[in-house]
Amino acid sequence: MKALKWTGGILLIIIAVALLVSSISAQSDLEGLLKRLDAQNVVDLNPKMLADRDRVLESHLDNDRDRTLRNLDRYLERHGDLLLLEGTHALELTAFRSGPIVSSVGVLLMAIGAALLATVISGKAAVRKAALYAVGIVLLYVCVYVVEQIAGTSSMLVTVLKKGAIYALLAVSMNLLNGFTGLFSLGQAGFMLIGAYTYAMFTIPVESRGQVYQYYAGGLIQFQMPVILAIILAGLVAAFFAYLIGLPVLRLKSDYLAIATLGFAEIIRAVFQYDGLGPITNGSNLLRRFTTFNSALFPFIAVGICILLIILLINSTYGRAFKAIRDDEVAAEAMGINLPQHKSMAFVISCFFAGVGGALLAMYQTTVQASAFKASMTYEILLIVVLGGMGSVSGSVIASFLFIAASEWWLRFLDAETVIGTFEVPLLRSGFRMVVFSVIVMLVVLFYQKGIMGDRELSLDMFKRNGKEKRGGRNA
Amino acid sequence: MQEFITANLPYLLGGISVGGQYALIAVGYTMVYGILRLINFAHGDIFTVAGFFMVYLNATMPVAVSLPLTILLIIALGFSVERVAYKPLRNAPRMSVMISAIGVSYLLQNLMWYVTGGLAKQYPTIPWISSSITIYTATTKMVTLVTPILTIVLVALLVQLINHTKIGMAMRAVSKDFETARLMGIKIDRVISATFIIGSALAGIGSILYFSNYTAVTPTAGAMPGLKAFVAAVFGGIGSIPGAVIGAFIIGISENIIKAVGLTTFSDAFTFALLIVVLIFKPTGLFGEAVNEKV
Amino acid sequence: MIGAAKFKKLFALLMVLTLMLPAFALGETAYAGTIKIGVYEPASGDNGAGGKQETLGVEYANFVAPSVTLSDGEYKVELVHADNQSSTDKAPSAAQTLVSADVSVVLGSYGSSVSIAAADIFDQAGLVAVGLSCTNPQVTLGNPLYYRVCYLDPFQGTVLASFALEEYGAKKAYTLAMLGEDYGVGLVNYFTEAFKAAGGEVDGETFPEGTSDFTAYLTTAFNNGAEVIFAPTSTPYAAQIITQAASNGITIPILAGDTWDNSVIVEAAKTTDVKVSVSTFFDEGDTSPKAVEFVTGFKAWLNANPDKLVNNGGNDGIAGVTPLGYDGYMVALEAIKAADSADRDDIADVMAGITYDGVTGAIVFDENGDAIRDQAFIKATENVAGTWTFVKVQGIIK
Amino acid sequence: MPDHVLELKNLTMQFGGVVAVNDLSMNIDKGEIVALIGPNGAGKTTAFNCVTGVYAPTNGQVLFGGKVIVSNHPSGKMAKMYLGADKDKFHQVAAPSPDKITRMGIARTFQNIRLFKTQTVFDNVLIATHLHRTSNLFTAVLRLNSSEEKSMREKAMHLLDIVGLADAKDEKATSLPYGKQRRLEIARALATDPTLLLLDEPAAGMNPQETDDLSEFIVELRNRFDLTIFLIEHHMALVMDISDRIYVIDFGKLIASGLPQEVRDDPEVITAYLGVDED
Repeated sequence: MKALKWTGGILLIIIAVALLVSSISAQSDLEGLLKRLDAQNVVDLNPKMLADRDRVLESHLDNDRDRTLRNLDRYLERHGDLLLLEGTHALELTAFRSGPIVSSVGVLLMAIGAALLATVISGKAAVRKAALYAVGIVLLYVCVYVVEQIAGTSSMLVTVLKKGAIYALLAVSMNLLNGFTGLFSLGQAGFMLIGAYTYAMFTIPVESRGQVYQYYAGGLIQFQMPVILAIILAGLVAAFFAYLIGLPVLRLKSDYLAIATLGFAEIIRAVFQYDGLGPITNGSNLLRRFTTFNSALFPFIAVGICILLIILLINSTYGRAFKAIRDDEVAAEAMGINLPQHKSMAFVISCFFAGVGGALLAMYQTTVQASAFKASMTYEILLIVVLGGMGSVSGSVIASFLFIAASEWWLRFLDAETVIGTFEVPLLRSGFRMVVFSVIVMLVVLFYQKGIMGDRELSLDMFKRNGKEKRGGRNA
Repeated sequence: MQEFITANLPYLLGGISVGGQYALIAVGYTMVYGILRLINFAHGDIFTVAGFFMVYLNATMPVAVSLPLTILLIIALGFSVERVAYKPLRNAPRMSVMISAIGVSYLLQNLMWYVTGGLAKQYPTIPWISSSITIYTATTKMVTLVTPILTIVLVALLVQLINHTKIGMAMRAVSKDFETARLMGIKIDRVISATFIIGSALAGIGSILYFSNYTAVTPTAGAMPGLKAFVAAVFGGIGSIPGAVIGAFIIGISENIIKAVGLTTFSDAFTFALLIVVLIFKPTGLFGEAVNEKV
Repeated sequence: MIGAAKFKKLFALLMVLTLMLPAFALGETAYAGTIKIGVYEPASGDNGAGGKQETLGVEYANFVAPSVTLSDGEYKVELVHADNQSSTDKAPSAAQTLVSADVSVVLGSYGSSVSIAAADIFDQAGLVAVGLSCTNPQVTLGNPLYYRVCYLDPFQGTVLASFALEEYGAKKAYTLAMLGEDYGVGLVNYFTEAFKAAGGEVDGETFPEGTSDFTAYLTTAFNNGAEVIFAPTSTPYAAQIITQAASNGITIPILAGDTWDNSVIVEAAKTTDVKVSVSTFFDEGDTSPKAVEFVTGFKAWLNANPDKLVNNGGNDGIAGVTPLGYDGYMVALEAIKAADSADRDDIADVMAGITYDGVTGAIVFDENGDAIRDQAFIKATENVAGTWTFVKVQGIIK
Repeated sequence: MPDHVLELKNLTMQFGGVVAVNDLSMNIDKGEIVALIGPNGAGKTTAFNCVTGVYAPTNGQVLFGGKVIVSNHPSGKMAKMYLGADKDKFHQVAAPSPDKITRMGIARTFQNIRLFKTQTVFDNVLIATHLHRTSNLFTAVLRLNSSEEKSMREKAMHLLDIVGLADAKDEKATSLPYGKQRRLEIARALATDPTLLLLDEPAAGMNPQETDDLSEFIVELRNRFDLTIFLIEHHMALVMDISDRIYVIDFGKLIASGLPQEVRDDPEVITAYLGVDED
């Protein structure tokens, strides 16, 4: 059996490498491909055709794949009859279009091959489990990449995936505090604001600062930071503020802590909108023109790393201390857990990831304005955490995708007056979407009190254990 | 000195009047929290709905009919919100009840948006309250005077009810210990409904006073006063009615002093900062009794 | 009783499904095809009211001109709505909804911050957007595909300053704007610049969001001896300011920008002696044939549709932004006709050269994509009848 | 003569006007099992809470291994209301929080069981090993402390074996029967490597058979872990069986102390428990 695995693993890797090489070469030589299509270079005589072709090459150069494909389709559709589109050329065209998908399948096969080899080499259960999880994660990312290629990076589905991923991180970081440590904080929007502003302020290119800080003569900050550094700085600044506010506030009991953190978020918003700080925060005006991402992979990978870190924390000895504090503070303290220190640690870590989430949200929105970070944004995230299940990371992740998809995409049709035949659907007019959305929230909370996942985690061994769990009563 | 008074009298009057209105809302928050340990997020929106009821009812009925009818409708709304959104979650985790409250608040706000189209509606002038009078040198509305007096009278009545009636005693019992009260045969649901009825009625009266002073009614008009009233309730020690009233007046007046001094950009931020400072020194608010864990 | 719990769960699921039942649109098929125009407006949030009135202008224009004839036949024009909830965190997905509904042109939005927030998304999709009433310069600055049919804040701020100087000969002004709203803060900035340049004195405040008590601010203005109050706020705050000025006996004239051109303000000012004058894009009293035809046609259409009336605030007063919605729609049609196709890139190529003589005057785009406007209508509230009266057409005094 | 493991000097705790613990002085030596008994509401658990830092006593001192760990004197409002003795004997003020006292080596169980209800049996004990961790946040999260983690888990398993709960490792703590929950709490306390173990009515709610097993178990623990045990209990059988010395308090005041049989026949104790017979 071992030999079979060896050969299987190596074979997969070879195929993967082949796929990768072929797809990369197919994608690189677009100009050559277009020349071969137009053998008699009819293009020189026909200016309109030349303009369309140049548009294709130009968007290919600033590697905006979405626009390149769109321009290519237009070019072929308009001038198809003048080009040689049969035989090998048709094949090359499909290779160009499906390039990224082929290369992602290659990556997947590579991962499976490596996993197979790893299990053969060490054979330990832990390694087999780790390999399984690794392949699962690679599969997830490949799926996201393929979906993005097919649906196009600016389609509704991909947009919802991007925002859903970012809200997943925000929900998990809030769950770390409310769900795992039992600290009831409503300050999430404030720390997201700090993260978003810190990121935006430091990544605006110097040449466009004059335009962005139009009332403040280009603003004080006159340098630009690399993206990753700025995101981490966003988290650190949010964590620093969290430490400061944590000192007086963390001693308070649950509801008082909630209102104190809510108050703090409102104070932050007022400070960031204050005109006096204009040269730094641009006062009430928008921050824009900072570096953003366009592929959905960026937020997914960033959020993936953060959530992995949070899961590692929750299952570490410190995570167990947080859960002890949630269950019974007095007993936790009696077992030697220093409450102020651990509470502050949980609060600072949660706000660090809220800051990082805020930075990612800024990149998703391409503009940042303090007035959007209201208490209602914190309630939204709290809603996601409770709907997903307090104390369940996978619950928060699933719930955030469902929440964003429902509120910003699926229910949009309720706003538009639609006429079926001559019958005008009565209730549908602008504003009805939010009414239906609130009713759905109420129904879910009333009938699924423990949230979708309760406090269970979605994991591979959950399916194995399900049989046993049935015997033990569903929610003990 | 005389010039100082004329300049600052309007601020003080404004502070007292808005303080009174916050008090009427804050009492609702404190009572519901005292009984159910629930932050009733929907309370601020019930306050706004009362405003819209009055606008729509007064368009077709005389004030003498529309005023009491608004109070009745608001009581019915408060009662049904409790029965629909909170009763099924009687023994659910605290966080779910909180989300249900946020859900109701969302629902009420979005329903108001949907029904009224969102444009600010002009609150009808209530004959005696909205007529303007001049005190010393500052002209203002009758409501600025009526509010503090009416608030104190209503709160005094409420304190009497709490301390000297059967239902009042039941409320105090339930707020002290939910389970034991239930064991002692107190009909919990009736007590809770009574709390919501009183809370909503006071919020209804508060909204009549508030909107006759600030006459533009929009779906989110009640959000900020609701939040301020809750801050006042926590500031005064959540669960204690006198605390809520005093907290409300302090916040109302200090807010206006801040505006007079000219730091208005931070007037809301200041209210929260004041709350955080108080909570640091008195973790359960000015009059809240310190609840320590029984080990 | 297990049965009840099970039944409750089933009932809940049933309710959720029926509410989400997708409605399918079956339009008639008399045309060669349909061209979609995106309406990117707030239907909720602070600017929801203004957004709805602007959308009414676009919907009326679609009622007047439901189709456009291109070289290969007549196309039905269909509107696709997306509510950006007047907040920058909801704007991207609303903009995205329109991009993926493959609309040819986008109209909107009321409120500059949500327009700027969507600029990059429209730009990336190669989609031309026409700003209707967003006056912040940054909407078009650096966004090649974003055009605009109204004047800009720098112009409106200076015009109002000129009006304050000419009409009231004011030497001291007091400004009031909402903290965090770039429209108001921007206008105050330009007003102060122009007013100080003419030797005037200006001080003012920014009030926090959700404020309803303005007595303190009005009293400060009164104590400072201001001769004019400039308060470019959104509609709900406008009504509060007017009624509280009246109840506190403050008669200092109040000036504001286009957001105050709305029936709510006239209603609030009725039976008070508060003098409110507003700069706006259009005046119902304008006697030009195009304007009269629009006013009569729009009022008839409005009264014929009850829920349209509700969106307009329950009366048929015409808000300044409504004709802009109308003109914006017509400009979009002109662009589609000029490009002779519904393709975004073709429309983008011809857009710069489009001109249109609209209800709000001639529209010609400058190199930045803004309509060249050198005058604004000024109108004041007539407090007895509760209507707007035309004051003058105000240019910038050089 | 080596210092006492635990010594209470004039320990007094006054809530408002009620004196729960009144001028209690006692001591426990290495390896002893000492019981503190008294009728309900005599102030036993309050004394425990003063030792373990849950309350700061109104007056008096607690010494652990000769070193003062808790000390206070009536101050502020309490100075006026103070009813107890030796008002200004102690000037030093030290009120460490319960976790610091546990870190010194004093572990405790609770009268009404306080297990971590959402955690499994194994995790309940594992959490108590957190106290002696050497890893900081980063090494723990990035799993660089795998050796420490392994030794923690082994220690937890070992303790579960000793209390006989190894097979119920993955059960939810609250789903265990009452007696087992008591044993789990003891195992959890042991996981903090104490030198002094405070047991607050470990036999409450147990039937006679379980109580007998428990008394053997406590003695065995004392020998195996070289502990000193300070016990509050109502089951006289258990107390008389395993205690080296007994202190009796009533209404917060010490009324008798000494060897078990001396205390049993002490008239004061009998009246405290059974009251005076009306003749």
